Amino acid sequence: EPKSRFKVGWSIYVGWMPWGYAADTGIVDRWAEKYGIAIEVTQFNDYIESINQYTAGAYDAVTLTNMDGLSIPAAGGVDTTAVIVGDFSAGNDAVILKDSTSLAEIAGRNVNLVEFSVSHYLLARALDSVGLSERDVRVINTADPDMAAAFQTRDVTAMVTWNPIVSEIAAMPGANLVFDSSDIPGEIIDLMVANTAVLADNPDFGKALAGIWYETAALMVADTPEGAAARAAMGAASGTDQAGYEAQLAATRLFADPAEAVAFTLSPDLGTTMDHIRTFLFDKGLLGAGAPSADVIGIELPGGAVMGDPANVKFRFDATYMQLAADGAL
Amino acid sequence: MNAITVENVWKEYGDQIVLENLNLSIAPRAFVALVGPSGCGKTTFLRMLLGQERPTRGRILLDGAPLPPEPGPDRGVVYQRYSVFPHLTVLGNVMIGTELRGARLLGRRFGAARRALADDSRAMLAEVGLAGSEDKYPAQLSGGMQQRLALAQALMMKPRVLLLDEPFGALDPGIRADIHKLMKRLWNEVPMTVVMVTHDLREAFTLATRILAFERLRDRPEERLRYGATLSRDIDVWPPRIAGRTTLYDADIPPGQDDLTAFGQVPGTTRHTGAADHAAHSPLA
Amino acid sequence: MNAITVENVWKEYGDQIVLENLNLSIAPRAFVALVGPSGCGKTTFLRMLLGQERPTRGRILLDGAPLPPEPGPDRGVVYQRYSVFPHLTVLGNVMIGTELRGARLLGRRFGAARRALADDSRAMLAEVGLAGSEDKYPAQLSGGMQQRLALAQALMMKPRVLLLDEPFGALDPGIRADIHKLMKRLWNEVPMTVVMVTHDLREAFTLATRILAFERLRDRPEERLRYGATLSRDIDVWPPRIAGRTTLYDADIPPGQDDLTAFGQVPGTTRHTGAADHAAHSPLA
Amino acid sequence: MRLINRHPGRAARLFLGSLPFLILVVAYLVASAARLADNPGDKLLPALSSFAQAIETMALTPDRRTGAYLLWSDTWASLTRLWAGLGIATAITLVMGLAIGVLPVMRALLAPVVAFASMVPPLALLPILFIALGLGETSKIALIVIGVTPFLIRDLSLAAAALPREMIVKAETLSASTWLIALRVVLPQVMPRLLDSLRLQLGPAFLFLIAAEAISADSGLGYRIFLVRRYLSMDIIFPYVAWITLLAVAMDLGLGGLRRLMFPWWGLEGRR
Amino acid sequence: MRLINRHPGRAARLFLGSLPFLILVVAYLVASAARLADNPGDKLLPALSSFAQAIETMALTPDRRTGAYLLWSDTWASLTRLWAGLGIATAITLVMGLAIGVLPVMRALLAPVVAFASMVPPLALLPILFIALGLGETSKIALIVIGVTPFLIRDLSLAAAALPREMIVKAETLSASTWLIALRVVLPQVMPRLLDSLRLQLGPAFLFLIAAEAISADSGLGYRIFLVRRYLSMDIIFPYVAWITLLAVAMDLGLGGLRRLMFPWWGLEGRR
Ligand SMILES: Nc1ncnc2c1ncn2[C@@H]1O[C@H](COP(=O)(O)OP(=O)(O)OP(=O)(O)O)[C@@H](O)[C@H]1O
Ligand SMILES: Nc1ncnc2c1ncn2[C@@H]1O[C@H](COP(=O)(O)OP(=O)(O)OP(=O)(O)O)[C@@H](O)[C@H]1O
Ligand SMILES: [Mg+2]
Ligand SMILES: [Mg+2]
Repeated sequence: EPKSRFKVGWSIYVGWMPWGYAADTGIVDRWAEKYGIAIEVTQFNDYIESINQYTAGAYDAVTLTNMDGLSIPAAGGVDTTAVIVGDFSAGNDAVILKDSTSLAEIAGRNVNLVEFSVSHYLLARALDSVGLSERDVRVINTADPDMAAAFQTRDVTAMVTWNPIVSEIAAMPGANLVFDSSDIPGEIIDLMVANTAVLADNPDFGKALAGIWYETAALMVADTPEGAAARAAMGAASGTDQAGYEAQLAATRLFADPAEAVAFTLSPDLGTTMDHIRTFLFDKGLLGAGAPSADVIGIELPGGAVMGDPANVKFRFDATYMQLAADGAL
Repeated sequence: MNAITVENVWKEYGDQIVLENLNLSIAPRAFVALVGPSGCGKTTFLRMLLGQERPTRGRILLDGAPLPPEPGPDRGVVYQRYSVFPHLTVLGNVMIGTELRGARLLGRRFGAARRALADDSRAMLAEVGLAGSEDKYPAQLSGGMQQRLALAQALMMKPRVLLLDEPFGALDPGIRADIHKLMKRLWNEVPMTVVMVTHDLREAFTLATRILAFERLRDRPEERLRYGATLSRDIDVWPPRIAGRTTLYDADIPPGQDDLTAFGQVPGTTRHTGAADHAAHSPLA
Repeated sequence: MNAITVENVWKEYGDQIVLENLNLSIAPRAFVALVGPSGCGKTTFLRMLLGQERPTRGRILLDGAPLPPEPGPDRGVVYQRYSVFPHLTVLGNVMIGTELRGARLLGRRFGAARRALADDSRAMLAEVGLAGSEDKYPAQLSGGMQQRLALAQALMMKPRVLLLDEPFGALDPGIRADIHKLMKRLWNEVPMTVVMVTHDLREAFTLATRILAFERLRDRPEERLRYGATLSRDIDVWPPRIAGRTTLYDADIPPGQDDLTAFGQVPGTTRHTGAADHAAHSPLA
Repeated sequence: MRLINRHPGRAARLFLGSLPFLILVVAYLVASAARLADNPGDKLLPALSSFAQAIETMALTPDRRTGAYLLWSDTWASLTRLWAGLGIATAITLVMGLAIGVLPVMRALLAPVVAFASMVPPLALLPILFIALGLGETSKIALIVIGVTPFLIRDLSLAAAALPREMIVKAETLSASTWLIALRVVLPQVMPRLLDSLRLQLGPAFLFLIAAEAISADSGLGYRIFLVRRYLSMDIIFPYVAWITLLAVAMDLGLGGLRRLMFPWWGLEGRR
Repeated sequence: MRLINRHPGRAARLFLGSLPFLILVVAYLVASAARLADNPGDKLLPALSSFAQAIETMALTPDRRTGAYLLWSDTWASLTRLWAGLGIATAITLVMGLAIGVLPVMRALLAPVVAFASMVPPLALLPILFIALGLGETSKIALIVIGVTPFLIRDLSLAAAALPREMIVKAETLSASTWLIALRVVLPQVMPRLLDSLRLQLGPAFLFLIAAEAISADSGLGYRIFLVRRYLSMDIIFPYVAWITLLAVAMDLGLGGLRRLMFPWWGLEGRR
């Protein structure tokens, strides 16, 4: 049903910092006002909790990755639409080995990572690339805030994680990045998703989100004092400084230009990526306990093509709002 | 009013029979001294009169009606120990009864009412020889002082039935004589029935109108569990003492003195009613 | 051996002076009865003899040497309360002293040694009239039974100095007479000095060789803080009683009886040494 | 009759005791039904049938990956950690708590640092713990020990110091040495209190266990809860939480029974 | 003289009490120097100078983003949550703990569910809490309340039930109603114990506060620690942890002083 108050959750991660900045500096309010709605933005420190709250219906939109969007809200029955494709990881996620520079030597080791996260997916892709499978390693679930410390213990010899932890660990003696997300470009995508039903009833909400994002993104990539100030603020908000934040941005392929985002979303590669991901998730049993095949959940790609069960479409990519931004029609 | 009747009362703790087949009745305004060997069940009997414990068998009547199953302001008590509140000062301990009775909401008095009560309480404390210790806490008192405080606390309430468990055991003869006088005066003035456990027969004869002795008739160690104590003697003090009336008899309390060598003959002689005399007792008033 | 000398001892609690300028000496193997009004500082004095409290001023000597600053097995004690261990049975409470003394590592005896000790302990319990209650816990005993247990516990250790704080206060005359006999026997057999607080002068004269009276010479309420009690009388019992020797005098302890009316004349008369007689006392043995 | 003297009978107690639980269950069912009516796919408050199915999967079906019955292998992994942690904590407490409670010198030396330690949020210092002890079982057990020991020590030493001074003096006159006082007078009298405070620490112990398992593990009740938390699988989380609570309540009752069995004198003294 | 009777003097106590802290500091400095010698970029055990700098940044320099002095704004945010939580917990405890301790009927009704609640690991049920209460201050305060109240209640009701039966009977003979017994006999005698158990719960209260702030917050001590944890910024974490500990210790001492001031009779009775 149409409504006028919306709740958006975001969590602290390099590609999502603009949401916090936009909320702090009034960009959010400005766009909300323009469409006659109110948007409440909540910062989460805990990524999973933000998704849980969205899945449980407490939030209308949330930031997450394409894989988590499929495995958590979509597999949980919440029809979810990707409104904005913000960026993809180009080095922010990495496989790190201690005292070894060859990925193949990961065989037989314990690998510390957040189980069933994009790190797990990255590991699967990495193992694939050297002809190994997950059976050749032992996965130890490890909480992300403790990764940096964990890496310093003797027990840990292989780890998969994301930024800013990756750069912290990379600076430690003996750490070698042997595989990272730039080796599988475009597969780990950071999104702003919204509940499909809410979005369908309230297109203004989608427009406002797009407006907020592209105004902020333009500001942050600008090579101006304002841009620098914005990056410094986002750095501070994520617990580091401007330099630290810019280093993380460097490993991120940010779509500040809506046209690029539209192009990326419309490209057939997205279908291939989503197929990889749903196969991985199905292998891990994450598409539901009784799922007969990777096809149980339908994924609607831009243009209406559906991958999987068309009667059970729960995850959708929709370029409409990015297109509006690209057209300057917001 | 205030008549207590005990009918066929037995009390057991687990396997042990403590009291066996008690039958007695206590007249209103009697002053009963309860004597008997240590461990025979005197405290247990008081606890039952108080309503804190229930007889295993039999029943206790107060003025013909079954004893209320819980303690109440009609029956006051001074325990062998644990008798005062550690968190109140001496003065507070004496005041609390009246405060609780008068202020049902907060249990406190304020302003003039409080000052009047404090004055009364100070007077009572002076009577039991605790003047000057009003602001101490019980833990700072000596054993005998705690005992007197407990007594003052109970006396302030002027209960219909007052149960005293060795209330003067830790007092020196001087103070004890003073308090005997106080007890007598109160017993004469206030319509109350007193049941007092004591080991001091002199004291029993000085104060009481009647003396009850409990005894375990079979007391070999191997019998102690299976046989309880029962009423073995029931003696009316002679000449009869009647509440509210001063008798010649009462004049001969020795003056508060501490001459170490003076021991007068015990006042009062006895009319023996026999060891097996469990028959109901003729009231005295 | 066992001589106690008290020199210029003062004791204050905060602002309150409790004991004032005590000077006295107690001969070895004396049996001293300490009397005095409630709250005058008798317990405080015992605590100082025990080493549990220190004098504010002055000093206490044991056999000429300063009193060890902590309690030890040479001095036994029976308190007015808190005297037994709640976590041990009656038998365990009596055994523990010997166990602690003999087994320095575990504080427990096993096997035959334990059985022998248990037999001794049972005998002691029987002497204080607690046969049959060996397996109860203190909380299941009556007041008088707890008191007797504490006494049995202390007597098992046969200390050189035994400090008793109103040890027979909660006992009936029958048991009390039995225990008096026991006390006398032990005092005669074991080389010990006894200091006993009591409010019962009869008892004092029955047992003691000497009677000390503490008194607050200025006792108006407003003076109570500023003036303490001091030694007001010091009386040797006559005929002199000498430890280890039975005298004709000792033969006249009344037999354990509970005839409610029998009160014999108190044995022993006194030789008054005067209220100000603080001079060192001639030893009796 | 005053309310304070009204003792409900056995049946009434049972009824009263289960009433709040019934209310909770009914409240859950109502809330769950409401949410499910709104969105049949709701995962926050699953229907009872989902629980049954999840329990069946976790407890009665061997895992596809490892072949183990997950609930049981998780329980076993967690309980061994928990018991090891509580055992070590108890041992340390007995030594340090008694020392602090009995010996003034040890009290001066250790009481401040123990009070301080009980205030340090242990989860914030995990990195140091990892570096010192590694990521294996040791550090999980250590976290439990670090989390509960300061409380146990403070509680025990408070209880020891609260024994009446007369009791200690009495033991001294019975020729006890400091060691024997600790062993035969203080220890047995504070043991019931130790068992009671161990009972109170069961909740926190499970909390630290779960936190430790959330950080790095490949089995355990806490591991499973945090793993499935990603998917808001409340159908698994609820049964696991209920199971943990049941385990803790069972241990609580067990320790309570142990106390009554071992220390029959406790509770005789005037307590109701 | 037995060790149990050796009471160190004031100066000795001060010295002994600070000894363990000194040892800890020295151990830290040695370990830190060793690690920094190995790897000058090591972040796990920073040198004292790094702490000084971090403290300077956090406490004395206004934040560029918000203009606030972070340490102080974090402290304020956390303390208000903590105090609100503890205040509510205390209020609930007074009512429920007294009711359970004094009234057999309430004990039958509530004791089982409270014992049960004290065993539920609250962190596992966070999603429900957040859905029910939102992500604002309410849910953070609620987590503290949920975390500490069951313990406070259990402790208080144990203390109330442990009062000698004679004391209650005595009050009844002094004409007290159930209400007045609770108000004037039980309450004042358990208050010191409540203050003591509140002191023991300061540590857990901070723990729950930090956990709540780690989920969703934009200021607070726990938030900051969580934020910089992924950078292994021990130079900030250590001072923050030390600061939290100091705050807790100060509150601990404050509550202890309050107890002595308000309840002078407590501790007179035979305690050492
Ligand atoms: N809670 C209890 N459990 C078991 N036995 C008990 C309990 N309370 C009292 N008894 C037993 O009941 C008997 C009577 O005890 P009670 O306290 O009534 O004696 P008493 O006559 O008051 O003795 P005293 O003069 O020594 O105070 C004693 O043998 C005692 O061991
Ligand atoms: N801890 C304390 N703090 C303050 N005053 C105390 C303390 N202990 C005892 N007193 C005071 O010291 C005085 C003597 O007490 P003590 O217990 O020695 O008396 P006592 O002679 O044994 O009396 P009783 O015969 O009643 O047992 C009393 O006035 C008492 O109030
Ligand atoms: Mg009795
Ligand atoms: Mg005394």
